[in-house]
Amino acid sequence: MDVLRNKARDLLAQGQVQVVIGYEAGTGGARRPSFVRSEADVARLVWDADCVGNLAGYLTRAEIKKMGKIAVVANAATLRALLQLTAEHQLAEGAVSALVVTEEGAVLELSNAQAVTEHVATLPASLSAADREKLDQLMALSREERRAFWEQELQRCIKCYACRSSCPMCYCGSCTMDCNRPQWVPVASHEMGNLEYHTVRAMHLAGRCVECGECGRACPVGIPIHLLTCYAEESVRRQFGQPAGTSATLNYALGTFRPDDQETFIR
Amino acid sequence: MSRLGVFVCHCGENIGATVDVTEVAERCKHMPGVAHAEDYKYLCSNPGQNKIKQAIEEHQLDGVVVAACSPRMHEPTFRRAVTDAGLNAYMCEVANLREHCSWVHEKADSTTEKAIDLVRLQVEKVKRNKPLDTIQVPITRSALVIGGGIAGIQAALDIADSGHKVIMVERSPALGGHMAQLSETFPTLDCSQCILTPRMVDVSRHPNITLLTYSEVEHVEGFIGNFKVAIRKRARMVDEDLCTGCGECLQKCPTKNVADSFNEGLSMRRAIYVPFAQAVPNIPVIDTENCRKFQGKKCDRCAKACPTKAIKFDQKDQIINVEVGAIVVATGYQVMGTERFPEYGYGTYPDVITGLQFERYASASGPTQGVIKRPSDGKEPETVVFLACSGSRDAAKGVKYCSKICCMYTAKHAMLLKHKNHHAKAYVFYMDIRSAGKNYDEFVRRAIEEDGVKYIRGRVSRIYEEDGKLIVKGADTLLGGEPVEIKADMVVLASAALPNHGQGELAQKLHVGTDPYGFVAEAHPKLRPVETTSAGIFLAGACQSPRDIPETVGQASAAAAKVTALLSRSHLAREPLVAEVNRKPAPQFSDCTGCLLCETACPYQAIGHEEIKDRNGNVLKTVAKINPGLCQGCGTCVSLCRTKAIDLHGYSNEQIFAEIMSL
Amino acid sequence: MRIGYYPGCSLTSSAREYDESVRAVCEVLDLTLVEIPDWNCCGASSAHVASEELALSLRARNLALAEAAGLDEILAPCAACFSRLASASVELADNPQKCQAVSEVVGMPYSGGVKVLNMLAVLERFKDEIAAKTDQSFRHKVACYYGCLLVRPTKVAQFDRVEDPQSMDQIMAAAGAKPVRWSSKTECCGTGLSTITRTELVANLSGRIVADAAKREAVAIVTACPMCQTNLDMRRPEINQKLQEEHRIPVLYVTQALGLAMGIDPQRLGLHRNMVPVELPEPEPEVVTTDDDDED
Amino acid sequence: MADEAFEPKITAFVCNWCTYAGADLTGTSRLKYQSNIRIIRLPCTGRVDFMLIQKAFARGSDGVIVSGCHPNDCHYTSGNYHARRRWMVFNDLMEFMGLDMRRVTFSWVSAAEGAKWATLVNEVTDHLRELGPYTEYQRLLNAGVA
Amino acid sequence: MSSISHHDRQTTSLANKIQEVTGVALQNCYQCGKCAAGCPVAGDMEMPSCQVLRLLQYESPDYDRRVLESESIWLCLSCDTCHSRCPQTINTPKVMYFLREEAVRQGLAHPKSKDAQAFHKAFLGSVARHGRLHEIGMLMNYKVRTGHLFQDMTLGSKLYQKGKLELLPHGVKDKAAVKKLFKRTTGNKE
Repeated sequence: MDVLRNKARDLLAQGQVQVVIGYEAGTGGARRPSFVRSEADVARLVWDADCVGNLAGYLTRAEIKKMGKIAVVANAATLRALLQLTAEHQLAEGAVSALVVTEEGAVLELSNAQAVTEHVATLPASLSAADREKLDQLMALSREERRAFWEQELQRCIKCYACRSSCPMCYCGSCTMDCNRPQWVPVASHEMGNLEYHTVRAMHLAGRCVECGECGRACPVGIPIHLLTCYAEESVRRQFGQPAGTSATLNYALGTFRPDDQETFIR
Repeated sequence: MSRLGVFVCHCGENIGATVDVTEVAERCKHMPGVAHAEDYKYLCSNPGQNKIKQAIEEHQLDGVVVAACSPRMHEPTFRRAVTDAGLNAYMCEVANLREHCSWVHEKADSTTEKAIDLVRLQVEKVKRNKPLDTIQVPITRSALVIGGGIAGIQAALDIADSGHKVIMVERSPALGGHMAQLSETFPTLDCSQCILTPRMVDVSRHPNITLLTYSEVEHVEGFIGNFKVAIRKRARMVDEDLCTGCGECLQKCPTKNVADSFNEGLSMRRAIYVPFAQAVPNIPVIDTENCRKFQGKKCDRCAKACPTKAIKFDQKDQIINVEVGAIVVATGYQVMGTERFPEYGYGTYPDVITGLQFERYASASGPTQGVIKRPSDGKEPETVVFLACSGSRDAAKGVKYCSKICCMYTAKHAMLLKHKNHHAKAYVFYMDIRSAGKNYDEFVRRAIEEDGVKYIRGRVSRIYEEDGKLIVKGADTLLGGEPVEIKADMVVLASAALPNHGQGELAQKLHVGTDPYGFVAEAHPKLRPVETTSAGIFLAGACQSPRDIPETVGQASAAAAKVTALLSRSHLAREPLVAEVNRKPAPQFSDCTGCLLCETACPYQAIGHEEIKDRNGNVLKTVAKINPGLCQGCGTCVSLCRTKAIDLHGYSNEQIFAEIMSL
Repeated sequence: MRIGYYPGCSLTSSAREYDESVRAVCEVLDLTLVEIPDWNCCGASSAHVASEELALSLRARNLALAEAAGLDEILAPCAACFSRLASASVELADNPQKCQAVSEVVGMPYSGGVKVLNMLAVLERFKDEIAAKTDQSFRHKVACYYGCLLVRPTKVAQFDRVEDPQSMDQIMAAAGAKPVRWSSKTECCGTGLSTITRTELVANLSGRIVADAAKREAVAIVTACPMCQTNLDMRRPEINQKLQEEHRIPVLYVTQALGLAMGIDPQRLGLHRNMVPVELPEPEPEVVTTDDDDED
Repeated sequence: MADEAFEPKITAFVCNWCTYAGADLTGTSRLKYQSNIRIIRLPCTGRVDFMLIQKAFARGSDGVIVSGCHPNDCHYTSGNYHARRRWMVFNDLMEFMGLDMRRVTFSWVSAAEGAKWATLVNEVTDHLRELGPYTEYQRLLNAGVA
Repeated sequence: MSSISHHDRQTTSLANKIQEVTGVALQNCYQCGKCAAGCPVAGDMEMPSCQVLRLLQYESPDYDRRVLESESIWLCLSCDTCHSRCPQTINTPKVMYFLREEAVRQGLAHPKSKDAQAFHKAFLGSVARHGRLHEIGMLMNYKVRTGHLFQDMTLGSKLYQKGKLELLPHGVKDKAAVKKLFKRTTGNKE
């Protein structure tokens, strides 16, 4: 942890970055994001197994971008988000340095896309084992059971859009949900509208989701909403082999095609 | 509130017999936004169209739905009609009551109900239509012709004769292509060079043609009417302006052992050379791979010999940038080499040659001045076997397709052999004789009946050498597959015609499609045979698939006609049904996030980006930009856009949403 | 180095000299042959006639035995055995389900991992050693004869030049021999079932090969197939009768020819078992070539 | 069990150049099919936003057909390839969410396949009649605000 | 010659069976004759391979029978030359194998095939008994089956002199395994 703090101190002292985004202790042992802008504050930074949140969501915020050059404490999903955001022209190449704490406790500074790409290639999938298990369990159910499951879950949605706000890839200034000419999806929280909203979000994240699970953690009513986007991402990976967040150059599965894409359902 | 007019057509009995047309018109009157509705026997007739025009004026309509036959039939008719009455053409939509309703369903209430629904769909759509103007794209009124064979020559001359500038790019040092290599041409047996040379000279002298030989297309961007092309003009090491073509340099070059590609390797040339005597332009080129000077040795004999000091060893490749409105691809073909035939000796038997090599032997300008000789010992062969379909129609080791030209040139070869040496024996192994064409079959019959060429129906299994002869082992399928063995002095393979080398890379540069074999694909096999899949790029000759001279010339003229038609206008009018990225007031500027995921999805490379700047030139936002000149209106980007920032004129989100909601 | 060894039935009787010479040459090349324990007949062309399944099972049993003995590559010098075993190996390698089924019939597990090599494929790996173990005095013109089973079907044999194979020529050249260029390399000698039932056809087909080799002035035909050797050698009286000529050109197994080049005792190479006596003339004189510089 | 009087409501999204023209050919060939279907004409299957399918169901369709040019025949060269990829993901995701994908038919019908269109529409109509009204979806529409 | 009305397609034509069993699609043959041209025994056949395939393409009972009764199908050497050179990659040797089996099954095999059948029987008999081929035993058996008792007599004694014939069989040790294998795949013990 000291290595991380020292690294942050060095970066700030030498003026290489103006803000270090990391984790600090929150209430009840939870971790919350920390924006460290002076050497004096580096002591707030912590790093442990509880630092699971994806801090990449802050990188595209105008108020954060204004602070100057950024270093972000990154886990696997953060790194993938960093690449995907760069590929989608939301982050300038080299605008953000990633600080990665290795298993041995060392701190790597990945200051360009190539370094991040190479590091990501060495990491296992970012989907957690628990989520993997949940996905498999759902897949093992019958269609009817799956429908019932999601109907149960989604009817609790209050359409607070916390999932959208927490998602590093939901950076769009004007979301389809807010479009009113035409009004694609009803504004009010309503079973049909909820279903439509979450379908749209999953479709829009297929081939873009970095599987951080942030949306699921953000949901105030505890819907495992990240399973939808994670499944969509997995569907893309399985069918087209073009996973999100593995390269800083655009390789969007739904923006490309192969003439021999194989499906079984088109008549 | 809209003031729409709905016009329901009976189409005689065609709609009227199964749909209650009057009922449809009556119900439409009550639809919100509909100000007028009526039915009529034949709306597409003149009186019918007049009814629409009158109603527009009378009821001050701002939109029209015509419920009649398929829009694919009469949409242009009705759009013209509403224009005459002062409405924008795109304020008119057609509901398909005939093909999609009355003709496919029985007479029933449900059929009439469906007809009403179909009208309602269009009513809801038209309410959200916006007046659109055709897009005017300026046209650069000049053309690029790629390839200087007979296809390119014909296309270039036709375009230039119609008064447009042409830039012609040829990869080799001289014009002429494969046709310049041929001896006589079927079915008339006139000398190929005699008919071609004047055309080559015409090209070089034409005031509207800029000829760039020894040059290749490096890069292409832009779109129909507005292509920007970078051409690499390779260094000849000879100054084209100074050179008089006297040929002194050629005599002095000490390197004499370079295989002469114009003679298909049957003779040797020097390191500085002109491909053939009648070459246009008659300017030598130094082959730097074989020139002593460029291989680090001391030699400047050619430079010393040159009376005008035209030899420039320090010449460099030049990049020439041109702008053209249209491109003709005329890059020709190549033939499959003998090394690709395992059972015919992998190219190790010198006396197994290709048809193109035979042409050089038969040509008066060839290595033997037109005497048919064989490569191994220079003797005149007595028995020559010709193998049609060598590599063609051979799914296992060659190509699946028929090379089309071989049947005719094989008959010609056999005939030429007999004409030049009356005692010679000519055998042709064939599978089918494909001689459709004017005077073609007569030509083949003449070879058989008058010149005594023996045709044997069957493929040859193997060729091997024995006692200085080539043993050709075939079978005669007309004798039930009886094995036939011929001791030949020479074997000529009518080897398959393949896409030219470099064809694939060029197609990529041009963004034109290719077929599975690598030939350039036409836009439509029947109705658009000289257009490629990219607008403004046309094709001519064997780059599309193997073809003979008459067909090539006809096609080249057709391509030229297409080009001329395009270049005859200063602007290109295009349907305004294109996609557009929306704009909004600051600080949003647009719903577009600038993620540019749409860029790769566009089949036409029409999507780029633009920077929105403040007065001081600071970039405020980067958003996608769709080039309306390139966009064809498929809408793939529209459905990909997460923020709905892109919309498609004519099929907008609002229009389709309203259609769905009307059901 | 060690490799699995499948002699096959012929090499234990009518082609015994092939077996003897293979063993002798491999000893010189330091290649240890590990005979597959308790191998059985590959079924040749006859098993097919009874049943496809029988044919595959007979072959698979040998592969399974090899696998059990820890051999991942086996040498089958007999071209017929090679062809049958290799096609079974290829068929099973592509198809785990078939592997499973055939394992059951054979009563032994087989996972599909054994590779079958013919004599030429093995010798090709030892070209340098062959050159080193010979004094290059075996400068005889030889006609390398491959026959059908070594080169076809192409999927099993995997020769690069099916119509004009080169490997045996290169192996013999490495030993100092001068392979002739000829066109009967892969012509059929007439084996198949006609070996015994239609001898007149064999004489006809084999005759063409013998005559061609003689015409190209080869002093020996070199082969890697017992069927071919038997037809060209044992059937020589019929061939000569058919051709009305007296051809005395011997037919050597590739290992016999290499053995001679290596100076191995002819007795150990089984030369006395050849029907046409192996009497090679004096080798060609050594030709010293000078490089002409044709700079003008 | 399907209600006897039940007639499914079917919305079709088709491309202008192949399936729309194919359906025209069905008409000119005077082949008959059931009249439950309403065709919405789009330039290309590439234009078919998955939200259109959603909205059709939300509007009460019991089934949806999406149809365009066969692979390699797209008027816009590759719009259908892009569409196919989206359908592959959409189809998969819908299955995961437990939605009844038997109610969505994706197909390739060329301008020459008038007969195929008639058969397709009849089969889909019969199938949907068997499946009955899409209550499990339409119920959501009437469900209260959470 | 059979009249064209006999050429009505049958549902169980040989061509159909061939496609089913061997996977070879005979309709792909376009009669170029390259197989016959390279076949070492085409000259000795009453109908070369391409004609065999042509007759089968008709799918007529008369022509199917003509093929099954022919000697040609027994002359194929399986040298694979035709297959390796066929522009349509038709596996003619495989077809010939099938045709022989079918001819035997239908009792239509050419009289001259008797020798070949006897040879295979003798061969397999030897392998079934010993696990390996005992050449001399097999030859004796074959000669008894065919009556060609004195053919190749001198050759046999020469072979023996050269040490090339073993009087006693060297079989596999695990004879039970081989016997079982035969039983499971052919249903008989021989």
